[in-house]
Amino acid sequence: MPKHFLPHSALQSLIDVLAGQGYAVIAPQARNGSIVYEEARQADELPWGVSLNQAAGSSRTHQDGHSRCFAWANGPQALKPLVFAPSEPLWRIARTESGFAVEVDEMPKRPLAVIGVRACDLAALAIQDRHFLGGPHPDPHYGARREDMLLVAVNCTHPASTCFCASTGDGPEARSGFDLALTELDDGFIAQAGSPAGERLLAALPLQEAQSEKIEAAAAGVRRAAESQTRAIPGTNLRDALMARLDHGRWQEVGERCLACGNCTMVCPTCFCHAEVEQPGLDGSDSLHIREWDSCFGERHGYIHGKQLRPEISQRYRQWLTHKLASWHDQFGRSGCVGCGRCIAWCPVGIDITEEATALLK
Amino acid sequence: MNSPHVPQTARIVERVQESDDIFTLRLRFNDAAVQDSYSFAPGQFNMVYLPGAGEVPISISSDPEERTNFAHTIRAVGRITHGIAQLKPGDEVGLRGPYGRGWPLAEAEGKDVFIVTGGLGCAPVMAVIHYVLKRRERFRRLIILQGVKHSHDLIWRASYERWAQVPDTQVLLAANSTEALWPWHVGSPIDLVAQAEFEPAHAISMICGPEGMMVAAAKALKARGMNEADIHVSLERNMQCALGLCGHCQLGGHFVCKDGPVFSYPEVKALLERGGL
Amino acid sequence: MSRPRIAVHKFASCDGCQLAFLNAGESLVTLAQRVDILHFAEAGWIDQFAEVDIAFVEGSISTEHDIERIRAVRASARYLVTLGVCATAGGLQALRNGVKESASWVADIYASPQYIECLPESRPISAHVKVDLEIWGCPVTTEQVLGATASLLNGVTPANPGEPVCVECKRRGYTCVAVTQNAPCMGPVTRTGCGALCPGVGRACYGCFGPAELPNAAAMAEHFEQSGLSRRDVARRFLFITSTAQPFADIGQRYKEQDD
Amino acid sequence: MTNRTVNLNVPVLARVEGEGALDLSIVNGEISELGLRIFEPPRLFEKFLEGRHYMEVPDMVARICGICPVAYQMSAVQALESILGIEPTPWIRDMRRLFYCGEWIESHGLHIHLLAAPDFLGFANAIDMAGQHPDIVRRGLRIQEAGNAIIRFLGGRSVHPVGVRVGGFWHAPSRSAAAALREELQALLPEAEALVLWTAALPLPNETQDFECVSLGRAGEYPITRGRIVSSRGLDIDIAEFDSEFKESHAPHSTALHCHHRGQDYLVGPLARLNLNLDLLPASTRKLAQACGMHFPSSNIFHSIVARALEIHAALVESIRLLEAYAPTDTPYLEAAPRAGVGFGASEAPRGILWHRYELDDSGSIVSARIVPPTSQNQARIEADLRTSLNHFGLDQPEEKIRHHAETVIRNYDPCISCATHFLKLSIDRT
Ligand SMILES: Cc1cc2nc3c(=O)[nH]c(=O)nc-3n(C[C@H](O)[C@H](O)[C@H](O)COP(=O)(O)OP(=O)(O)OC[C@H]3O[C@@H](n4cnc5c(N)ncnc54)[C@H](O)[C@@H]3O)c2cc1C
Ligand code: SF4
Ligand code: SF4
Ligand code: SF4
Repeated sequence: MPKHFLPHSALQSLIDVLAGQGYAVIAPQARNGSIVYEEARQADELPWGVSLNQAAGSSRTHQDGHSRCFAWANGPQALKPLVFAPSEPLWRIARTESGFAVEVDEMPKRPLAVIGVRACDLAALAIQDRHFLGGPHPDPHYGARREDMLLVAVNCTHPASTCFCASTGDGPEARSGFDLALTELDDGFIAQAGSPAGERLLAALPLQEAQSEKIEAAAAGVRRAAESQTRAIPGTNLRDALMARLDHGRWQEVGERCLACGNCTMVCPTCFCHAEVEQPGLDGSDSLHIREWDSCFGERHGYIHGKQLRPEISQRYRQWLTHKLASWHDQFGRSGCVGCGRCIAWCPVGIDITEEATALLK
Repeated sequence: MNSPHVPQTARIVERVQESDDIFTLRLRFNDAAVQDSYSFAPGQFNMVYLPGAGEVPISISSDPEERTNFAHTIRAVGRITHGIAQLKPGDEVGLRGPYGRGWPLAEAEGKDVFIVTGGLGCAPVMAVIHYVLKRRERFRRLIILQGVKHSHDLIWRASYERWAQVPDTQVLLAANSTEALWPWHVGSPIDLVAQAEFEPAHAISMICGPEGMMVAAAKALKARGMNEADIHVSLERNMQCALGLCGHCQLGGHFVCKDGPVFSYPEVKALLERGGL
Repeated sequence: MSRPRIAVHKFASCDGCQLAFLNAGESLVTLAQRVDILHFAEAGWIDQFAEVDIAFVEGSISTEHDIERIRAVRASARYLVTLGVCATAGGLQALRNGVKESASWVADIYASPQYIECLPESRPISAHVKVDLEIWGCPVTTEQVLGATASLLNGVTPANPGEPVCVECKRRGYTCVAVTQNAPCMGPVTRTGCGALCPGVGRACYGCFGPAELPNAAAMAEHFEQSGLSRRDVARRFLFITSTAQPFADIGQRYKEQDD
Repeated sequence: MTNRTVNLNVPVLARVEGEGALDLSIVNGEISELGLRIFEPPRLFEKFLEGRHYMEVPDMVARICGICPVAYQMSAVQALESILGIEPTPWIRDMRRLFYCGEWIESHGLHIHLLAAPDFLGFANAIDMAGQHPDIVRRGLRIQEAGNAIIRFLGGRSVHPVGVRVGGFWHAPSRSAAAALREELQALLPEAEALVLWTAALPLPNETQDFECVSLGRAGEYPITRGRIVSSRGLDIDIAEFDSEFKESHAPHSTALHCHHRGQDYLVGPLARLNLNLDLLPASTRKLAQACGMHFPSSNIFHSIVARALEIHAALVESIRLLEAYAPTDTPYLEAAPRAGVGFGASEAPRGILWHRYELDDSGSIVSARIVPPTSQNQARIEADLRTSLNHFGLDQPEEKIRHHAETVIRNYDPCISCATHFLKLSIDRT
């Protein structure tokens, strides 16, 4: 694919062109000390000059005044809430003379274009696509949101200390699943299309020719990003190793530190668990059936009548880790971890999946 | 329109109180086209929806060839099943299904069929019993082993007594504690495996009940010489969607709702025998 | 079927949980159309010990007279629901429990303490009678109370989730104050119900909905200490709105004693 | 007739916030004993505040009263900030006023419709009233909800709001949230006008009495969050001097602390505020006050309900004004290092002056706390009113009517028993 140069000053054109094509444009923004993905109309809403420091259990943004707007790794969420809604109605019922009728709300059609998708999130999206759409009963809600989504990837040049995508093989460079991929330099981006929609987009933008030094500088940035990662998951397939260590003492030990708060599962871009909840109307004439994100650290997950299958925090942590790194291979032919490091940064007590996995293999 | 994601309304045509807390509902979809096209295999289940309360997975207990209606046998245990227990004929529920992989009936043809159930584990195999009895010639011996905690938990007593009269059929019943005049075994149903007359090498077993009991039964059957791969168990896990999406029913890499609930024993043995998963 | 009968009772409290009904707007009118309200003093119905299907109880037990009254309320109610932390765990006023000097407090405030009848401890309803459903929260929300009422009117026990605030915090897309500000957020060990209000306004949860289903209070306390709180401050995090609820009570006491 | 012996026992008074009782003895056609009995167990807040950090105070004192938590928070932060040397920014001051307007609208709306109005129209409760006057009750519930929405805007929830901190607010709401709220309130303004006219047309008893009105004042604005303490008899003091003019005493018949001004009962609350601060009402509210046909200042205590309706209107007008000018800020709160000292806070709770005094040590822990809620200030006034107005009403009236009238009188003050941490029971004993 040919490469082009998109100067920073042309980012607004990208937003405008996308908006002109009928997309709601979602882009990263600095908010409340973090990076969130929200609708943006102006290029200056992006986190220009913002840096991000992440460590286990800690995340801080700084305004460093540099000239880039993607000089950070990732915030707590990116694509997941946009396709797999944190909470949404599945159906509602209305009582009738003879019983009741079930009604399903029409899914609003709102094509999204997301600017700034990281390689790890693309890899996670591919897994979620497979989970929600690849089975015999594809999920209509996920499907409707996913259908008209346009993805502008940004190759990672500033990984956080929590990142380890290089070791899972999912980043820092976006290799597939995007329409357009950008690599940021101090004055703009090297841009490359990944789909016909991306090509059309490029054609509508005020591009410059990409000089070879710039192309090389961009590639070097991504290379450095990979090299600078200090964390790593010990091996790409831990299925057998972990399943052979279900009685390892480390489970107990991590169970004493873990709060069972579920944050790791909420921020994990591949976690897909959800629960269904009924909200009955007061006058008895109607009721709403919703689904919402749920966590294997919660009570509903291992509950069957009269019994909690996983009453201990250590068992819940084990469920999470063995699903993510072991049984995921049975389900999806790969690990459930894409190396984004979110579960490390956003765990209030800084429990580190790479450290736990390493300890378990001992 | 019959979406697997949204319940269809169905009407209760008959309600039978089986015991203090167990009842059977005969149901028919309101939409005739849905009812006509509805078919299931023994061992499959529906999501039964009590409007205003929520859904629960319930096995289909009737004969799959009955086309005008189908049945659920339910024990009232918690919030939703207690609510369903209050329904009367004429009331409506919502239903989605059928879901899951049922019992390996094709594989069972020409073999001794050994059914082991504990408590209300009998519900999901009831369809199998009906199926086998109707096609008696296709199967060899039928052994029905049912254990209950207390003798008054035993439902379908008359049926068991009737089945005991059918040729080549053996009914073994056990209760851990009993009232006076319990003519059958007092103790664990596992004790009765030894009394079963069957040919372990040419048999298939279908087990449904509490996990500990299923593990014990599988061990006893193996001890009698059965091949592990011929032992099948039906598992229970929390289920929210029944479509393999919500993640609650996972056991290792399996989604119990779509890969099961019926598994051959070797598929789940390691996970089942250790618990806490 | 006759209309369900309900009652709302008040014991020692701030009245805030009853407001879940009184602030319900249109739903209050709907409720009144669906049920017979027999006792709800603040709203104008008085028939304290009428037989009812559901009795909602706000407030904690803190006098001998309260004990008699709650027993009578229990005897006349088929289903008893506690509304909020006072009724469920003794409330903020339970901060006097176990404090040696608390007996003299009455004298410090009132000139004629002999007129004040008051037990040494503020206790939850469940310390005296059987409770069928406990709704946590200080205060409970209209959604919780009307949701539970709607379920009961449907003949179904209300679902009463005990998941931690964090899960709801993340569903709502709030930025974690613990991770971004090192704030001593109680969210990981506190049950949801409020909608993660505090992180939603950028502050740490202070635990007003009581302990979550499987709270690791020990690890939470240790984490607070490691992130810079004194032992006394850690104790105060746990001994606050729901100071008698376990395991907050034990952890709080442990840190308090070690501080002294 | 005069020797009639009657025993009336009303264990729980309806439609007051909290529960309480009244003891009334009528001997030979004269009231021999009258006591508003409040025996809700004391919750001892002032004591458990001791030793807590000042940052915990807003969350603790809110829980004294679910109906006016904002008032408790606002008096407390004022007192604490005065110790810490924090001078609120204009943004913070404006938002506090807005926040407080929400509580007035909510509390007054609730009182008018759910508690007081049924008395004047002969209903047992608002739901019965809704049967015949559905639009009136629904309008009331909408107004109440608008108040709650304002509190939620800044506080997250309307009961025990979480948005407040010493130094300001935890966060600044977005511009779009402000715009949406403003629109909602704007739409309600005509309803608030109609409410004033409706209350003014109620068949209110004519009961003129002579009493001292006390409120905050002299802050250049209709008193809500701050001011000096002024009265209709010329009092004009700093809030720090409260103690030298007002004395709390413990009435034997109740757990309440009664408050007197130089040995006399006095009135706080909407009517007192309105009587003393008419010229500070927004122009449109003042016009409405004239148009409704009442004459303020008024010494008919039953005009309180009209005063409440007028204050709802004024608070709506104020809220709309503040929201129109709203812009988010980067500094929704100010911080200061803890230091030792004594501070006072007083604000106008929906029911009247709520006075706080705190002493801090240099680590920021509370050394002592004192709280004087409006209900205990009004309690002596309520008893005095009852004596007079029941006599006017006629002590030979049937018991049922006396009781109803007594309750109407009490409810008219909107006493809040939870604030007074007390309980009210009525027993009439006629020998
Ligand atoms: C494949 C399958 C087939 C089943 N077949 C039958 C049957 O034929 N007859 C019968 O009586 N019961 C059957 N069950 C069990 C039945 O689903 C539970 O008894 C029922 O869900 C309890 O719901 P509750 O609300 O009454 O109980 P509660 O204890 O109040 O449970 C609350 C919620 O937890 C979930 N839950 C609780 N127990 C289970 C469970 N065992 N399995 C899945 N989710 C659960 C449900 O969402 C339930 O609403 C089956 C379960 C499975 C998984
Ligand atoms: S690992 Fe961390 S984020 Fe996950 S549940 Fe445990 S404490 Fe929470
Ligand atoms: S802010 Fe608090 S509640 Fe929210 S995720 Fe962080 S720790 Fe949990
Ligand atoms: S203290 Fe916690 S539980 Fe209470 S409102 Fe705040 S976030 Fe919710």
